[in-house]
Order: sequence, then C-alpha cells, then structure tokens
Amino acid sequence: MEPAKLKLEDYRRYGRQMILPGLGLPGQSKLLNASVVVVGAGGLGCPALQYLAASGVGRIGIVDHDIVELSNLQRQVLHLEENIGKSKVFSAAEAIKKLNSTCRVDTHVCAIEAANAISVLSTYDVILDCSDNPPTRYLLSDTAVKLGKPLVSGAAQMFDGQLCTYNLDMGPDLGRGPCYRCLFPQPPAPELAGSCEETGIFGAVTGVVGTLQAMEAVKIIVGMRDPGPSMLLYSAMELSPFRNIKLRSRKRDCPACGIQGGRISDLDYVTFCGGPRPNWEERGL
Amino acid sequence: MEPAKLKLEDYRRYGRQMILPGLGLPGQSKLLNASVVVVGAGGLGCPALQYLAASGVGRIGIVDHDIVELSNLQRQVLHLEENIGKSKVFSAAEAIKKLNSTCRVDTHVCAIEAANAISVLSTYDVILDCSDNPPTRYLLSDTAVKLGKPLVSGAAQMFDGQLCTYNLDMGPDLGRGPCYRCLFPQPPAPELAGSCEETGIFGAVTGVVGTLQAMEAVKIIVGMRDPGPSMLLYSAMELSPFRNIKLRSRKRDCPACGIQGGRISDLDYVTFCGGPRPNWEERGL
Amino acid sequence: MPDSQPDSSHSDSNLSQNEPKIPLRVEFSGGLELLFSNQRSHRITLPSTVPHGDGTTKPTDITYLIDWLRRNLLKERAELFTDGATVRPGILVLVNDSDWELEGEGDYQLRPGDEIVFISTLHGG
Amino acid sequence: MPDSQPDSSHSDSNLSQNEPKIPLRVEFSGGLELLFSNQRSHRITLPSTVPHGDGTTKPTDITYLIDWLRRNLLKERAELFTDGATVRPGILVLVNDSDWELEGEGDYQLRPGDEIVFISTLHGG
Ligand SMILES: [Zn+2]
Ligand SMILES: [Zn+2]
Repeated sequence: MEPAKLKLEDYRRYGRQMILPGLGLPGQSKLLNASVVVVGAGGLGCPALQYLAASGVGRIGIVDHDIVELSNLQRQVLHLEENIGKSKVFSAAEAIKKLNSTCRVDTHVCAIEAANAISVLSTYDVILDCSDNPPTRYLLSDTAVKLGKPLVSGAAQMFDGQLCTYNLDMGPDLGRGPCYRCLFPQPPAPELAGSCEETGIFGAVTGVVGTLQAMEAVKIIVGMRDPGPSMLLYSAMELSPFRNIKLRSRKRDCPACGIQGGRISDLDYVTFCGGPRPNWEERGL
Repeated sequence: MEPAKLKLEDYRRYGRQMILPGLGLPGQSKLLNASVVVVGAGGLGCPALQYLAASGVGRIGIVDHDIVELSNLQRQVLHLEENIGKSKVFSAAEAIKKLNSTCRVDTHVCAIEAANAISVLSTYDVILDCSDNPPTRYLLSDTAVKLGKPLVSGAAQMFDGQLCTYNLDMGPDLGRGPCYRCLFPQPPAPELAGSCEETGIFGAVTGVVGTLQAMEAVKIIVGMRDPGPSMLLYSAMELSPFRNIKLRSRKRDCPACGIQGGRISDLDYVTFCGGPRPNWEERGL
Repeated sequence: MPDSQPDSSHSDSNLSQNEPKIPLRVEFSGGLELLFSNQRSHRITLPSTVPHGDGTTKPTDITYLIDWLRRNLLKERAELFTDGATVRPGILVLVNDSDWELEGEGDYQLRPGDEIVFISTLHGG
Repeated sequence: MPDSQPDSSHSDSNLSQNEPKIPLRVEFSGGLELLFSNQRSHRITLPSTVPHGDGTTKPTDITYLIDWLRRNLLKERAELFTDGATVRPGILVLVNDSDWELEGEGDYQLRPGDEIVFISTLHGG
C-alpha cells in the first residue's frame, strides 16, 4: 500500500467514498492497488464490472467467449445495441473504460477451462463467478482453492438469486471458509439446473446480485468483510425478499479444500455435471 | 393492453423474461405500454434507468437539473467521463437509448418544484424518487398522493440504503398504502439529514437500492407486487445486510393523504425542511 | 407401527387430538418448488414422536421430515429430492436460517414453529 | 421510586438478582447511531416492571425504554432523539421488524429477547 500514489484527481473522483468511516485513504489505496477478475460478462458480470470500475479497482479482468446477442440486452446492461455480434469482453471493456479510464482492463476472450483456469486467474486478488453453468462453477471453486483466493459467487434464475463468498480467508486462527464443493459435493440434477434460456431470468435480479458481488469484492479488498461463512438468498417476488443464511465451516473431507484436498486435478467438469447442455439458441429460443 | 402490438424483435429481446411464470406476454405488454418517471439521474437513478429501459418500459421520463461532475462517477454509472460538464438528463437519456432504442425517453432538464411537479409527473404511471434531499422527498410524496400514483422511494447514505413504495394501490377494499408523510410527518433534524457530499456514499449501495427500485416498479406495473406496506433496509457492512419491515397503514389524520388531506398545497418545502443546505461543492469538497 | 406404513398414516389430519404436535413451515426454492406443486411455502404439522425401528419411537427429526415430505407432499420424481434417507447432494437444508450441518443434520430434533428450507443451488447468470 | 431518580438507578448493573429481567437488543441506524457512541447494536437488560407515577408500577414498555436510552446510553444532543416522552418525529421505531404503530407504540410491553430498532429516514441518492 502506497497511499502517496493517489493523484489529486483521485481525491476528487473518490472523495464521496473516501470520507466513509472504515474506508478512507487506506481503503481507497487498497482498491487502486487491487485486481479483480470477472468470469462472465453477462447478467451478473455487467453490473459487477460497472461498480468495480466506478469504485476504483486498479485492474479488472474480464473473461468470456460469447458474443453479444439481442436476447442478452434485457439484463446485460453494459452491452449496447450497436455491439450486437461483437465480443462481450470487448463490449464490456469499452463500456467500463468510458466510466473510468484510469482502471486497467485486461481482456480474456476465451472460455474458462481446466486447461487455462490457473493461468488466466492466478494474477488477480479476487475472483468473481458471474458464470451461468455448473461445470464452470465447480472449476472456478477448485481453482480458487488451488490459488488460495476468495471466490465471490453469484447466481440467478427466474426471480431468484444467490450470493456466497467461498474460500474466504477468515484470519490466522480460522483458516479459510468453505468452498463451493463443501456445500455442494455433487452437482444438482441436470433437470433442476436449467439455463437462463430455459427457465428465464429477470434483468433486475441479475442486477441486484451482480451489484452485491461488486460490494462483496470491495469489502474483502478493504478488509471490512465479516469473515463468517454466509449465503444471501434473494427472491424478488417475496414480500420479504432477502434471507441471510449462516453456513457450515470448511469440510475436512472435502475433495477440493479438505485435509486430503487436491484430488480433483484431472476431472472432466462437463461430464461430472451430467454432460453438455443443449444449445437452446440453436433450437430457436 | 394490446398484446398483438409486440413485434418479432420484442419476442427475441424480451424472451428470457417473457417465459417467466406470472410475467408472460400479458406482463410484457403492460411493460411496453407503461410509463415511469425517474426523479434524479444520480446514484439511484442511473441503475434504475438502466433496468427499466432493459426490461422494456415503453416510456421513461428523466428529471434532473444538475450537470455531470467527476465526483459523481464513483456511483452514477450511466455518466461517462466524456459527459462531464453536460446535463445529467441528456447523458442518461443518451446512455439508455443505446441500451434500448425502442424506449421513448422524455427529458426534463429542471429541478422538481411545487410549481412544476404536477405538470411534469402527471403523465406517468409510476414515480421513482431517486432524489437526494428532504424537500424533494416531501414534494414528491405529496404530488404522488394528489395524482393517485405509486411512489417508489429509494435513499442511500454511507453504507446504508432504504427502499419503500408509498401511496400504493392495495386493491378496491384496502385503498392506498401510507404516504411518506404518514411515516415521517416531520422532516429529520437537519443535523441528521446529511447530504452525500457531507456524509459520503458508497457506489454499490446506490446500485443495489436503485436496481431494487426498478424491480419494484416492474412488479407494480405487471401486477406482481404484494400490496402489504413494507420497507426494506440495507446495511452493506452488516453480516445480515437486509431487513424487511412491516409498516403501518395510511394514517387517517395525515395532512397529505388522510381524510382531511390536501392541506399542504401552499407549503414552502425548503423552509419546512430547515432551510437550504450548504453548497458543499462550492466549499471545495 | 413400521416405517413402511401407507403414506397417509403420518399426515396432519390423522394426528389424534391429544398427541403433542409440531407445527412447521417448510419452504422450497431454487427450482425444488417445481417438485412440490410449484408452491414455495407449506405449513405442516407433524407428531412430536415417530416410529423408529422395532416398536420404539424417537423424537421427530429432519430425517423423518424428509421421508414425510417424500411420501406426502412430493408430486413427482422423488430421485430429484431424496437419495436414500437423506436429500440429494446439491440440495442445501436450512434450519431457521442456519445450514443444517451446524444443527446436527438429519438428527436435528424439530421444535414447534421451526422453519425448514430446502434450496437447490442456482446456476444462471 | 420517582421517575426523576438518578440515571444509574435503572441500569443493568443495579437490578437485584431476584427481580425478573428483560434482556433486549436495541439498534440504531440511519445516522442515529452517531448519537449513541457511533455503535449500531446494543444489548441491554431492563427490569420487568418500572415506577409509574405515585408509587405504582407498570410493565416495562417502549416509552420507558426511550426514556432509559436517553438517560443512560445517549451521548449527545438529546433533542435529536427525543421530543417529550416519545421519539422525535422523523424517527421510525420497529418492534421485531414491525412498525411500532402496529404494536401499540409507546405502550408496547417489552418481552425478553425483543429487538427494538430506531431508524432515521435517509435522504441521499
Ligand atoms: Zn471444500
Ligand atoms: Zn399520508
């Protein structure tokens, strides 16, 4: 941390948050020196990227292999109509650089896979799971465990959302919190793991969860995140829409993060999760 | 409602939300035929506008008299660096038209005041309070009561947010829910009503609340909002960050919406709230 | 009373008037509600003790609740909800907003007014 | 015991061992916490009955709690918290997540474990 690095313009840009108790100049310096990678520039990734860039995270990585389609625009608010047909990564990168040209934005136009996960993710401090399928979620969790980095995981479907930070450093005495596999040692039934194309998704639901993911990342970076394992559930149509859950600790027998961890290096994630899912786009939806 | 009006492109754009149970074609038709006005194109208004436009609200009004400044960009995510010095309304309108050119966007470059509130707000179905000061909040509530329209009110300060829908039609038997004045018959002490400049604000907090305001507006428009009066509190730094509160009914003796209502037509809102607040910008913050 | 008794025998309406009862709220989310008449929230009442092996009884626990839900409320595809005597992996069980692993899992003894939530992890984005 | 007794007489530590007590959680937010040592959450214990006029007593209610908070926890500027025997207009009082107007306002009789929240409306955006 080198607080002296802040420029006069940074004080003007970030002044509203630098006067917050607990954040201040030290917190802003941490943000400017931090790096966050967002896997998935879709419904969750767009709002997360916006608020990470706005808050002054110094280096932001974006990973996605998709192109922008008209059907994305009801929720993926960084992508403009004029970018339909272009890479989501470049569309999102262009958008956040216009919000904050002082952020360094690294683009990874690729699908995240077992073969590239370590190399793509290893240079970042915090990983955001803004993906949309079970194999990627298991891969990101296993990789976060191997790299010893926190994974801020968001998910959304229909009018529901879930937010959880996995593998969070809880301090010297407590070690790390649970990983995704501690909670869900096996993937859901493919019948229940519908995609957004199949089950539908409302845009503002991804907006709420993705924005909360950015907030979580900031709390972790500046050291204001309570380390207790918890999950937030959001159900937009319920009268009381949020529910916060107290979660288990890391499981000693977890194949990924347990005392005999690292037993999953040669896993085929797609097969593990029940095979490839149908291409609903090609089926005309 | 004329469902036949949907174009093929609308089905492609909104398909992910049109397959949601309870929304469907009737819900999308209601959205496309609806009009929402957002008062304040700042930290709350930007995300609200994004998700209203993305979801296909047919006509969106934006009211603000400010210009974009560098200090806004840590939270007001529709405003690009290149628009610093320009009108917030035009900056926001330009941004959401690039997301969804099929929305009609009406611009009102003015401060909302007792003299113009009725004429500016009367042509919209739902009013969003994304403002940042007590006099405007009382004026918007009193005007929403006079016009018989729901007011989706968001507020944010430091790491906290509040969301409440006032004057909501609860159905033929129940009448309307409480107005802002039913809950807060008198303004807070000016000492506790600090502005964002004075007390600070974190960007993602306004992001969460503003996005939830868009979600509330959509629920009201499509008829999926539980009519019970409630308020949502958000405290970003708490381990359990959301709290939903069950609120009182409309107060029979409310000077705005009670049985002897309408007694506040010649109120000086600024004086009522303790006089003008200092211009912190000019004081160099 | 063996555990293989027909389903209806343990249901709400068959409880005797004098037997202590445990009213519960049960919720399903994350897609699990689709297996339960597409209804998220259910209010049920269970007896406070239930049969356990050779004529003995035990206090009603979550393991019993899971079996009761499978036999009485589940409308389709039991294999998506249960796996043997417990829930299918991939389903999180909550006892009054706490992960059931913190409460003894299936052995947690139900108390009147408890809220038990079953959620399937979501994947979309 | 008149109500004008010195502040400390009603505080936690002076309760006799045998007198029934009401443990409470009190929270302040929306800026009100600034008046209470900048601390949002407080755990306090009150006696279950309190003096009420000419030597009589009453069950402990929120009106008493407000006065107790003003005399014992408030650090500055009482006029920003109280107005006579109640809270200043502009402050919302919650009893276990319900608006106190639904619970009898100041007359609500406190029960062990209750959570009472005082919030000031926010204005920023
Ligand atoms: Zn693990
Ligand atoms: Zn009123």
